[in-house]
Amino acid sequence: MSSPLTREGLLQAYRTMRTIRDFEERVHVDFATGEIPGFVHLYAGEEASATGICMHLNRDDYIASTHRGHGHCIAKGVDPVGMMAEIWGKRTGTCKGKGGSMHIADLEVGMLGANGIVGGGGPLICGTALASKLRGTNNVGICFFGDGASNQGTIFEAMNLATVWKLPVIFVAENNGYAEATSSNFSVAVENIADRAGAFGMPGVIVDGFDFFAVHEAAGEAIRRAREGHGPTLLEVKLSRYYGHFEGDQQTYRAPGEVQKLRDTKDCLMQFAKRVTSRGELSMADIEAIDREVKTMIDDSVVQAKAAPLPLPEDLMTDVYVSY
Amino acid sequence: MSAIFTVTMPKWGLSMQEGKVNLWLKEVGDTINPGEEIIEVESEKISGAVEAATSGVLRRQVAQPDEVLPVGALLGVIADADVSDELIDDLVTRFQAEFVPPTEDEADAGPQTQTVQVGGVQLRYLKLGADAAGAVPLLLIHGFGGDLNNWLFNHEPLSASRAVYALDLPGHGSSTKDTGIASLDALAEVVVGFMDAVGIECAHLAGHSMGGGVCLAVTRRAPQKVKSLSLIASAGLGAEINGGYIDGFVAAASRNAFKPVLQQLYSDADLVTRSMIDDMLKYKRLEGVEAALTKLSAGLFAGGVQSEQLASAVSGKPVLVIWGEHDRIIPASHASAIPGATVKVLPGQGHMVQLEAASEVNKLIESFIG
Amino acid sequence: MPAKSSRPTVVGIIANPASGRDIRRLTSRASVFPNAEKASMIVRAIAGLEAAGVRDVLVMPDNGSISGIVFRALGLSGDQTAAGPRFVDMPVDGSAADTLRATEHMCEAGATALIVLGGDGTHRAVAARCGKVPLLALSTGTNNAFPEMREATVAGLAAGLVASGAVPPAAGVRQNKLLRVSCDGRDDIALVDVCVTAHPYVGSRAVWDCAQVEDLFVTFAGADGIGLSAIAGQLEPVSRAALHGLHVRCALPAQTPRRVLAAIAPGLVAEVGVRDYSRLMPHVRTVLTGRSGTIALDGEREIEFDAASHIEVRLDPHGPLTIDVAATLTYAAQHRLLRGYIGDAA
Amino acid sequence: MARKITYQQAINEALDQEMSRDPSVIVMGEDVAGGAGAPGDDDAWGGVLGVTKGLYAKHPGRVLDTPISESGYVGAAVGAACNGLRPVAELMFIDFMGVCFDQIFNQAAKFRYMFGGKAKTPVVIRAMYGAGFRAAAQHSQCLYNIFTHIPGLKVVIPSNPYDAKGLLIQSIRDNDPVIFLEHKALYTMEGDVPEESYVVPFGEAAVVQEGDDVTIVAMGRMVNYAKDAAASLRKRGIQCEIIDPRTTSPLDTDTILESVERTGRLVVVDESHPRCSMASDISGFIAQEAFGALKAPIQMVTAPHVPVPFAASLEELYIPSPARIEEAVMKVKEYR
Repeated sequence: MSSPLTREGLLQAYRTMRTIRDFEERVHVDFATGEIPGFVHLYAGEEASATGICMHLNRDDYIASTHRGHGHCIAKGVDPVGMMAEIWGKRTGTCKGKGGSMHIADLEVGMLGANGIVGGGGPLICGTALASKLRGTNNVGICFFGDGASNQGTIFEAMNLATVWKLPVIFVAENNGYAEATSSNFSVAVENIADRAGAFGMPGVIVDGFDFFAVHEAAGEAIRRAREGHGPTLLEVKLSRYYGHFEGDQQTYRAPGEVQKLRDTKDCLMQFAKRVTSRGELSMADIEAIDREVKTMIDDSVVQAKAAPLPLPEDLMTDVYVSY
Repeated sequence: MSAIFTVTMPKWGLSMQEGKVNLWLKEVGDTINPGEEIIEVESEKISGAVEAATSGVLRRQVAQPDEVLPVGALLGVIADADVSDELIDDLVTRFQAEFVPPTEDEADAGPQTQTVQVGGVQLRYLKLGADAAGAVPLLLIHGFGGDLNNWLFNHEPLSASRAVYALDLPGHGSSTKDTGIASLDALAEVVVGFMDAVGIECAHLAGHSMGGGVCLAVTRRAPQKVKSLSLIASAGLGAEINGGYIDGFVAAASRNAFKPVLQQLYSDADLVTRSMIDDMLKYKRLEGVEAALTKLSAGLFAGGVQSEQLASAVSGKPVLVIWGEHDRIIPASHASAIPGATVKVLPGQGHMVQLEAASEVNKLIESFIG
Repeated sequence: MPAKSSRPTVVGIIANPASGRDIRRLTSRASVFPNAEKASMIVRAIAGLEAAGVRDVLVMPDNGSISGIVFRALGLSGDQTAAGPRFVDMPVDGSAADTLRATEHMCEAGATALIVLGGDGTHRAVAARCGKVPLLALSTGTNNAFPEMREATVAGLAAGLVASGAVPPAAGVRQNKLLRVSCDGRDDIALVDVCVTAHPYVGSRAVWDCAQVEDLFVTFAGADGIGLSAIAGQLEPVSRAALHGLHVRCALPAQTPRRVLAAIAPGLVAEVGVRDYSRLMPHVRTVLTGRSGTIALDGEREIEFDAASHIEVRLDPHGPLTIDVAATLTYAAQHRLLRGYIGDAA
Repeated sequence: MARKITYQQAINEALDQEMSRDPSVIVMGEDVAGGAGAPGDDDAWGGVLGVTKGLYAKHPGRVLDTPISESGYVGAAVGAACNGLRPVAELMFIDFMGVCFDQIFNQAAKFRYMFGGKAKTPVVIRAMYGAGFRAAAQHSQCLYNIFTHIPGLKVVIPSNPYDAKGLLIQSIRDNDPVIFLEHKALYTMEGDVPEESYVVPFGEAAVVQEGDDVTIVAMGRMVNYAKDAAASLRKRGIQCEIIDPRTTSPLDTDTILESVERTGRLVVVDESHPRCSMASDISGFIAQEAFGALKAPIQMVTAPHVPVPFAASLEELYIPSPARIEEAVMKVKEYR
């Protein structure tokens, strides 16, 4: 069993989850005003998953993300200021304004990219893990994917390959119940995505994605197992997204009050704060200090993003090839 | 007894499979003496003259200018004046009926290059001509960036009465590429090792450009192995060298960059064909070549100045110096650096004088080494 | 065929779709029990029930992963008035609350036996609501102490014989013990073991690291058991019928000369340090305080507590009733309940 | 030292030499060893046609058999390239791009741009292509034009053993994703290949032979057909200049342009279908850039707009032939 989180670890966990939440809430607001271009898919509600998993990773571990990738980016250590500028399509963005919300990547910190193709990341993360394995490092790869991607052939192929090559990969199925507007009750042929693990010769585990501690502990075990050379794991995190598939989605396919009820009763930040303060591990002052600090940082990231220059005409033709 | 002689398309170098007739240098009816140039033929855009091996009268010009013919094809007929036209026509008819151009495989079956290991360095060399009692062999040493094919038009003609070796220096041709060699003496050490390895006790040395410098360095290192020196546009005889050429040669990575560099070598810039450039690029792209050339050029020609002056190394050996008047790589003024040497500066010629004026150079060497 | 009573016999079947998916798949080699197999077990149990004359079978609904297969396998029409098993009409939210609701509903509908498919956790939930209705406890996986691994057809037959009264309770039904836990006002139960751990979080629930185990209370402990109770089973086996349980106080192996090897999870045999152990007598309250950690009930962490918490554990001899399949069918054989001759009336 | 080896041996040698030179180079694909997990030899096949034979033993642990799972292992090669390896993934037949194209064109090709220049994806995808083996419609196509269309990919089509080795070495050392296409019919072709390692740079067309009358641009196997046609035309007094682009992305437009400006006549030979092909692309580019120099309409010699047929009689009709090239050259030569 993983050792208990230190005070520093608890602070970090809360700060990461709060940063993701505030980042997404702010993008939600600014998108509604029409200032942010393109498509954005928000991670609000799912923070405990990215945070609980990525806290076990170091820079040389890779993650492959999804179109709903902001949370994964922040949890893996991508700078939120650069991310905000990227979402605003600015030259100072993480990807110089060439990728946008759906393609934020920072290989320097092991973030292999949000991915606009559902299920695109599975094979890729097998590759980073293969490289780690062949080089003899103990690094792992995390493939985040959703209930929608759980039906994609790429994910099946990746899970099969990961077992065949005994790769240090953790497949994290973030099951938020909806693939776009279609319920996973309809689209996923089994009750639990984790049930598919057996077919690919790996353990399949379900955790409560509203509970940071549950995710953190299960992920810790799966990652330890991978680092020690015991192969892949499928971790199904049951959670929910607070906003629509993309911004502008009115979510009329969801039950009335469904989201509000979750926010009121299961919210991961709320549960976390209650849990740690009631036991005296952190004080309300600790929590509030992080809240203030994060709010300032996010506000500042928006100020910087708005002020930042747009990409220049000459940027159109660069960065296609290393050399051509 | 009268004789009829056929003149056929020569094979110059290993890769020649066909040649183009440029022009006849003798008219039908002209009397021919051995060694006289009869017809000019072009291969790989380098033209050369076919010399008569016999005496007689040129009776037929079978090949016509601009015709492309395979090696061995009938060019013309030389016969004594008293041979009847019928006999000659009969011979031409029979020759043409029976002539089969060599296939590519047969062409390959000609003289083959060999390799030898000298102190961890693999050297490719080509030996033509037979070892003859009393005949001192000749060793041909190419220049910077060259290989044994630089002697394409010299090697075979010079091998009529002696064994003639041409080798690829380290870093060149098909010899080991990156050996770290950066001095003439280090090249000379390999050449001396080569002579020992193939059993050459003593040889006439002929060197072109940097190869001339190598000949001088061999003489300094092992004078007993050197019978004479034929130095063509040789390095080691003065300070100046065209640094722009050297640097351009090392740096060129594309056809367009290479072409103006190579054109400096020739008096006739049209000789620098696309296929020549392609071949040079193929060489330059071999693993280790760039490193080898970079080290060598830095050691020998840094900043457009030759680092070694070796005129004094000849120590009384017979020396022939040949230069092209318009050499743009090493100035012809260096030709007079060795007192007592036989010096021949060929008018109008450039740095690759042994290719562009092959028969003249061959004659000079032949008569010099006897 | 046996027992014609005035009112039709009702039997409930509860199968937990989420059982067999916890972190023990990762930390040990616990099996993944497919829901399709659970559905198949239900169908086979129904065959046994029908053979025993039970015509009214109530099945717990779920999101479809088990019930859908049962539905298709039995060719049900969805018309709840037709003959054949019925799905309980209740809301489904995919949590443990479904099990509690279904149990209550079945008991109110007059079920005289409940067939339960799941692990220790599922049975604990049913036991909290089933009162005196006997359970036929079937294990769906490799990781359970309370329910048995056995063929569902036979289980259905036994459940039907007991439910209809053909086999009297005295012959086929057994009394189980129960552990009652209270912690700062929260009351809960365990069927097999209560484990007090040093681990600070409920987290992913399962207990697999013996180094974190401080106190272990068991209702029974087979020497051949699997799970935390196996620790006790190797110290002093306690039968299900015995009046007492066992309380084991653990220590790190390095801190005590007394150690025991036990199969604490499938594929995981661990060395556990033991400070001491003692018999746990009925109704005696053991109080623990002054520490922080979590309490695991039947192997799953449920309750977090801190140094100020007051924890009480006691053994209750009146736990749930369970049907003893072997004893039931032995009785049936002795009384020729399942024998007949050509020409007998059905 | 140059000696004659086959196209197939040249590819094997390039892989071998690069694997020896750089431990980050790995080879993966279906049956590239051929026998993983089977009771017999671990490297029974060495590739379906034996192209990778012998590498398994020489480079232990770096020649990986994969499941028949193209999205999975091609994507894994791409991911591994992002994490410091230089994988060479063999797709067996280029027709199989259909089951893994996303990993190539949406992932590998776009990483660098989408990620603002921060990614480097040095992956090589090798595959055989081309008709002539009675392999029918799903194992015979020439799909290089589809890859050429995608920014971020480089596309290599060697026509002879020398180029095959040098271009493959360049492909492996290149820092961008490279599609390396090998014509089945060329595997047995022999040619002079230096024993040493060497590179042939991308974007440098080969002028296979020089001529002043007509420019023929041909690629892959068609280069050899163009040579046959040119040899025959030479007897009729027509000197063809044959240009082999060697890479279609990047494409050496300068060499083609320079030649057409001199000859004024262009025939493009392409084994793929005519619409949106290299033939139409090069024709369009020349029409745009050298219209004034053209003395005759450009001729395209391509396969027809039909799938590759199975029956020998039909397949022979399908594949552009030296005779059709000759015809096209005569057409542009005689145009008034």
